[in-house]
Order: sequence, then C-alpha cells, then structure tokens
Amino acid sequence: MGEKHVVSGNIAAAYGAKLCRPSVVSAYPITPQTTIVEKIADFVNNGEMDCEYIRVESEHSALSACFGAEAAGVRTFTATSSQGLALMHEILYGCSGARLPINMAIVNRTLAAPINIMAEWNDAMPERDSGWLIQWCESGQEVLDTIIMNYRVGEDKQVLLPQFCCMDAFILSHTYEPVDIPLQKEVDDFLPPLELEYILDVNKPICIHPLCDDRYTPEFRWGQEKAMQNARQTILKVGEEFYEKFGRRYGNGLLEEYKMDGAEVALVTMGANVSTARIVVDEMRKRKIAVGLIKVKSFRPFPIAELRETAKKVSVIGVLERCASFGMGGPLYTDLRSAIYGLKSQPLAIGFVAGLGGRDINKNTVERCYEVMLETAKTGKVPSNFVQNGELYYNHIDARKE
Amino acid sequence: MSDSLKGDNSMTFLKERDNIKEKTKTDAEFLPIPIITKPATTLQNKTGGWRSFKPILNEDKCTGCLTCWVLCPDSSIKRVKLDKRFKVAINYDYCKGCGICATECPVNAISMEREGS
Amino acid sequence: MLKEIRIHGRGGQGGVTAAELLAKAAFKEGKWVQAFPFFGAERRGAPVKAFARISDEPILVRTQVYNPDYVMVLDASLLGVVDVSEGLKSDGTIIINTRKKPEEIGIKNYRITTVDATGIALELQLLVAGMPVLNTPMLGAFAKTTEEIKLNSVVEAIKEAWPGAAGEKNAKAAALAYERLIER
Amino acid sequence: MSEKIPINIIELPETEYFESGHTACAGCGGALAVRQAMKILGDKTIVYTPACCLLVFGSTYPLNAWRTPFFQCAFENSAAVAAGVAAALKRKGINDVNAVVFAGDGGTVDIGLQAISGAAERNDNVLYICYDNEAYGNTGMQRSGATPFGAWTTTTPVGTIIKGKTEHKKDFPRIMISHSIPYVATATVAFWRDYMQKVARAKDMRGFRYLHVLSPCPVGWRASTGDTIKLSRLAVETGLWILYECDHGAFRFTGPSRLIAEGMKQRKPVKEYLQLQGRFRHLTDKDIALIQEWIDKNWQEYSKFAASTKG
Repeated sequence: MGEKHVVSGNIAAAYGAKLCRPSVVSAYPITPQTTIVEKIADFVNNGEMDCEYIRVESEHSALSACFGAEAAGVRTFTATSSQGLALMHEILYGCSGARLPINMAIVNRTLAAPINIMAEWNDAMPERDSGWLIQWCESGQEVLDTIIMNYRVGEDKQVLLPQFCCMDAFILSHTYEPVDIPLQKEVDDFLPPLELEYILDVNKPICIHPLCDDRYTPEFRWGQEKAMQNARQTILKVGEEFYEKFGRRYGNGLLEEYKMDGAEVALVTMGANVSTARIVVDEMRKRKIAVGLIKVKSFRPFPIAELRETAKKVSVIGVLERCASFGMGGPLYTDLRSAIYGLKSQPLAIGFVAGLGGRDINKNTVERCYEVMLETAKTGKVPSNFVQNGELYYNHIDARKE
Repeated sequence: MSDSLKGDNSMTFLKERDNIKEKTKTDAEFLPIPIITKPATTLQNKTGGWRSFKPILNEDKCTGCLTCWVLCPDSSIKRVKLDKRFKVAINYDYCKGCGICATECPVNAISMEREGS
Repeated sequence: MLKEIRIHGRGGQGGVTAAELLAKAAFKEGKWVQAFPFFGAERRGAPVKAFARISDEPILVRTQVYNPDYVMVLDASLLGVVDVSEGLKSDGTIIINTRKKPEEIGIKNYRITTVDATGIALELQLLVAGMPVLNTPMLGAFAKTTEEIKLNSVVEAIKEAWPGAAGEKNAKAAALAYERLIER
Repeated sequence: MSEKIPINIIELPETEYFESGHTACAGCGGALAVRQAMKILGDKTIVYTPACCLLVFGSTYPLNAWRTPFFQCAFENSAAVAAGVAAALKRKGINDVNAVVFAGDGGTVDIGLQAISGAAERNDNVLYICYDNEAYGNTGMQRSGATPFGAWTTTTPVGTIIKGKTEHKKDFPRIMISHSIPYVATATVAFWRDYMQKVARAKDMRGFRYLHVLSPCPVGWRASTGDTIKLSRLAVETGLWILYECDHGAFRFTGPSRLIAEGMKQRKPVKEYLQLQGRFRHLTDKDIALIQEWIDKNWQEYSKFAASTKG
C-alpha cells in the first residue's frame, strides 16, 4: 500500500509521472504548471528519478522532443498550461496522427487576452479535435491516478494515442491535500514497460509520419477514430484493474453518476467543480429536492452511451463549464446536446458558462444552476432572463453578484 | 538490378492502397498507422521516364575516375569493378537526364542526346 | 467540523508555506486537510493571502474561503493596509504578529491573540536572506490560540519540511511563540 | 585539432542510404547533399527532416527513399525532435547511432532558429545538416533569410520599382559558431571530398554539430540542371560562399577557400557566378558591384575572425 502525503495537485502530477518511469521528460515552465517541472527537476537532480530531462527553450520544443523520443521507442512525459498548450497546438496533431502515446499533464489556465493566470478550460477545449485522449480531474489524487491510467490506456496496442490529464489552475494545481502516493512496485505491476511495435530502429528501418495524399490519408484518419472508439473499452477495463489494484475508482472511468436515483434534474460538469457540486447536491437532497450530478471524466472519447442512458432519467439537464465557445454557449454543452440528441425522452438542456478567468465557482453558483433547472422543469420553458440565440439558451452565472 | 525493381511498380501502389482500404473495412484488429514499414521503396518508382535528354557514355574515353558517380543526385550511375579499377554504367531506370555527369566529366566521355532521337 | 483559516502576509514571508505546514500538522492528527495560496501572481513584499481547511471529514469544497474561522496575520503592518477581519465569523479569532498586546490592537468584536514572532525570529537568529522567518513561530501561536492542532504536530511538520539544524531552529521558534502568546 | 580524414572514392560504400527513385527535380543539389553525406554516415543513422523539399521527394507514402530510419514531425522543431531521439538513444544505451537532421534553409535559418539555438545551447547530441538552396523551394521559391542580395524569388519579384531581394544573406553558420558548439562547418556539393571529410569528422563527435551545405537548386535559381555543380564550385571560387570549419572553437578555411585566404588563389569575379542564373538576370552593373563589395567586406571580416581564433 502507498502512503498518504499532503501535496498539491502539481506535486501529485510529478509523483504520478515519476512512478510511471518515463525515459524522457521534456518540459518548459509556465505558471501555474511550474511546480510540476520543478519537482521533476528535484527528483532528477536528487537521483530519485532515472530519466533524461530535456530543459527545452519552448513548449513547442518540449512536445517536439517528446515526439522524437517516443518515436524512438521510449516513454515520455511533459506538462504545460494555457499559452504553452496553444504553442504546442501544431505538434499535438503530429503526436496523435503518428500514434505516439505521449503523456501530458495540463493545468487549465486562461488564454490571453486579457492576461490571466487563473483557471479556465479554454486552453484545452480547442484541442478536443486533436486526437488526444482528454481526461478531467477533480482532486490531486485523481490527477496522480489518471496519469498512471492514461499511460496504460494510451499505450494499449488497440489505442496508441497521446493523453491529456487536465486539472484546474490553482484550484487543484496549488491546493495541498492528502494524496495516496502508491508504491513503485505497485505501479510497476500495473504499468508494464513500454513496447511499441513501430519505432526508429537502425536494425529495422522504417519511415514514420511521411507525406501522404488523399489516396491514403482518410484511412489513417479512420484509424485514429477507431483508436478513440477502442479507447472507451480500454478506459473501462483499465479503470476496473486500477480499482482492484489500488482501491480507487472514478465512476466507470468515462463518467460518474452522483445521486441520480430519482433525480428530476441533473447537472453535468467536470474538474474541481464536481466536488463543490457534490456538496450542493447533498444539501439539496437533505431538503428533499430531487437533484443529481453527472461528472464527465473522459471528455475524449466522450461518454455518449453513458450520457444517453443517464439523461433519460431527468427532464432537465444542465451543463456547467468553465469555458465558452463564443456564439455557441460552451463546448461541453454542445457536445452534451449532440450526445443526447434524438432520445425518446429527451430532456431540456441548459448551458451554464461560469468561472471564466478563474472567478470562483462556489456553492451559490451551483445552486443557482439547479434553481434555474428546477424552474425550467416546472414550467417546461427555459426562463426568459437567459440569453437567447435561436435554440440555444445560456447564461453567465456571476458568483460575485449572488 | 535488385529484386525490388522487378514487376509493375504503379500497380504496387494501387495494391497497397486497396490493401489498406480493404483491411480497414474488414479487419477489426487492423490499425492503419502512417508508417512505411519497408526501406527504399522508391526503387519501385522508375524516374527514368522524366528524361528528355539522355546521357550517353563513351566507354573508350572513360577513365573510371568516378566523378560522375559521386555527383549524381539520383544515384543513377553505378560503379562497376573491373580488376583493380572501376568503370561506370548509367542506370536509365532512374536517370532524370539532368546532365550533371556530362558537364562534370573531366574527359568529356558523356554526351547528352535527345531522348527518342 | 470544518474549520477555515486565512493567512495574511507579504510576498516572501512564507504565508503559503505556513498554510501548507498547518495542513500537514493537522493531517498528522488524522484530520482531513486542504491548503492553497491566493490564486494569482505573488510578488515579494506585496500583501498576499493563503488558506487552509481542517476537518474531521473529507473536504469536498474547492471554493475560496469566504468566512474563515481563524485569521493569522504574519505582519502587523498589514493591519492598516488590508481588512484582515473581512468575512471572519462572529466567533472567529485573529492571531497577530506584533509586540503589542491584544487590547492595543484597534480591532473590536473579535477575539485577538498576539505574539512577537519577529522578536522570536531575531532572538533565535532565524533568518532567511536577512529577513526574519515569521511563519513557523506563528504556527506555534496558532496551535496555542486555537487548540485545533497540537504544538507537537507543528514541530513534527516543521522538522519534516527542513531536516537538520534549520528544522530544529524553526521548531524552537514555534515552541517559543506557543509559550509567549498573549491573550486578551 | 584532429587531422584530415582521408576520403577515398573507391572505398566509399556502394550502398545508397538515400536511394534512387526519389522525386527530386532533375539536378537537385539538395538530393546530392543528402546522398553524399549518407555515404559517410551509413546505416547507424536516424534521420529527421522537417517540412521541406527533401521530405516530399524522399518520403511520400508509400515511397520511401531511405534505408535508415526516417521521420518527420513539423517545420520549425527539427533540432528539438532530434534532441528527443538523442535522449532516447542515450536511455537505451545506444552510443553508435547518430540522430541527424537534414533541413532546408528556411526551416533552419528562419522558422527553425529557436529550436536550433536551444538544442545547441544545451549541446544536445545532434548532427544538424542544413542543405541551403537559398529560398523556400518546396513551396515554389519564396525568399528566406538565406536568399542572397538581388535574387529574384516569388516574394521578391523583379518589379518596376523594387527588383529582387533587398537584403543580404543571413550568415547563419556564424550564429552557430557563437553557440560554442563542438563543430560548425560550411560545405558545398561540388567540393564533395571537403564536405565528406567534414561529415566524417562531425560523425564521430558528441554534442551539437552543425553543417551548412550550399546546395544549388537549378529550378529555383533559373539555371540549367546540368550546372548544379558548376554553380556550387563558382560560389566558392568567387568567394561568395566560404568553406571553413570551426572545430571546438578552432577556425580554419578549407578547400579552395583556404587557397583564397592564403593568397594562393585569386577570387573570380562574382559576375561569372551570377550570369549563369536567371534569378540574377535583372541585376545592373551597379548591383553586381554592390555584391562584389559585400564579398570583399565579408572576406575581410572572416580573415579577421580567422586570425583571432586560429586553430
């Protein structure tokens, strides 16, 4: 058994990386990711972590070096945030297209302008189509566990995809709390050494990532889609195995239902918000109000089947997200609507965009979402004070005014 | 000529493509990944067809200095060992007719002639 | 019971570390804990905040601290600069590093305790880059004031953070502050 | 400084590590630069190429001209990707394989500068070879930082007011020398023996090594495909391109440039070089005089530099 330590989300990520024994770590510092790369530097310089640590001159080079190392057949790790992820954008597609299972921790931070170092998901959201597995975390423990599970899922021969482990800036990255740090032996038993079939090897020369035209590219794209589909099963399987080995699980690996039995309305959210929403649901349930909560852990692949199944139970479903797709509400909201489209008992869907630029999403914020959903359930209509745009209804919930 | 040069090369491409398409459709285990698993597959691609001028070697003049061999961008000049010295042979399968060999030959043993004339 | 703590200091005075050590000390007593800085850029000398939560049950709440049970002030010069009692629960307590006695502090309606943490640090030559270390003595003062954690847990957490002589000195500072705390 | 490594043409390997059937234009200096280097580097090589002509003509699915492992990722990150390979090789305990980059001038002196500078400063174990055709050839000949003064490109067209490029070529190898890396050298395909010697020397060193190879592009330079070598040779003989190496800080001229530097050979007038190329056709005598002046000044600077860092 591991041992509990009081560490921050970032330190948990560094421990998660260390336990997975990457051969090459390449990263560039950016607030609020810095303590991850600092901790790994400590590990390396103190001889606690046996790896090549390439202290590159940019995030672009950080991921590029991981690309080269992974193509040469070794396990890699990197971490970034916000502008850094945006700078990596180009290479993300190379990693997933070349099917290199690189592992990355993302500390979700606002993209400028305005310059802001606090939490927002708008850095990772534009990468939802990049072909990376995207997992969102609720606690430091989940960050550590997800990094370990991500390697297992991404390196599966039926998947071979790179992975994001997302955590909210500061709210998770800089928050110290007890985290169970597993023993090295336990992780070694769970995560075997990396074995890739196609690598840069002078004894078996191959060409990786050549120029391709339309005669071949669609088939490779289909391969990526299929890998994402396969990842669903792999995530479920790995989640189960992880539970057996470490005694911790996060829903079924893709999604977690919280107090959905008999719920009239449900809120869908991700990340650190989930914890706060759990408290609100507990309190409202005590007051005999039938509310439920759905935590999306895997944003890519998106838990379509699970969401359709659970959405049937309620008359109104809301989405609370710390990001916006201007002109279309929020990305999680639009994905959810797509996922539940055509259900016989299709619930009304409301998108709540909140917490932008790191503004606190507190209990009032979440309660307000539930109030709006309950009101909607009663009247069957989305309240008129919401911003209306065709069929889309959404609203900014301002925590400060509550 | 190596074995990989034999056969109809254009058909090989088509076959490979069809193979990928077919496998994607039928084989649930098959994961198409953008990788060329064999080296030097360009040998299937006979670039000799690009030529409008053709280098002609005058073997009597050739001293076997190998200058043309080392300066050919298409590796279309082959060294042929003769006892203790070399002579050269032009591989028209790949020669694009750039004329570097003719320009650089120190004894003017290579001349460019119009293709098909 | 969930207890929330807010720490006021200046950038570089170790407020964030104080929150972290507080959490670690409480964790040693089997409590559930959380500690986090004010979310933003921290600059040397500027007023900063850090927070901690201590509870007998798992802590789910991940919002900012709005209504703390305790406020710790590492630097009395902040009293005129920031409203240290903002949102403090009516039965809350403020622990201040100052040479003054509690009744000499111009804050009414709250329980106040004081300790001369700066004096202790100077007395023990507990300096980092020439600056007196304030966070560790203040943790001793917190233990005495609140009884939420034991002095021994604070000492252990400090010694773990800085093994060797530095840890010993910091632990001594915490113990001295524990002894010298002044109640109204 | 180590002695010259003898290159015997008869002993060069028969194997083509960059094979026939690639789709480079006829007379491509870049393809030749790669072929010549690979004769020396051999099979213990992992090659990375960014977006450039070489990527397209060397590895368009399912065609692969390489007999060594080869891969590509993006345009501006070559040195970083190769650094990743080098790190992986080190981890695997493989010490006899070189991580080699072949990149064009645009991917090197312009968009690739940051990654190269980073890898050079870290002294990552990478051999970086820039084949310089003085423009973005792959996209149809747009100007790069390596395009010389006066040259026509599609983005420095010969207009009624502005004719050709108005700036001189960026002296990139000097930037690399400033990084104090183990080895920096310039070369060109005509002086293949000089080039191969430099590749051979770099091959057995560790750390970041940089070679800059002038590689004429007959298509983009508006020249005869058979003149590739002639142009390459004239660039050196006119003094426009200087051959040298800087081995652990010790600088020396090599090949014909050494003879020029030592006064044993006169530089040819640059006009001889320019007149063979359509990209310079519009130049007036005054323009040519400006280029000649630049060459003279460049030689003065290099001679001073050589004297100050004599190896």
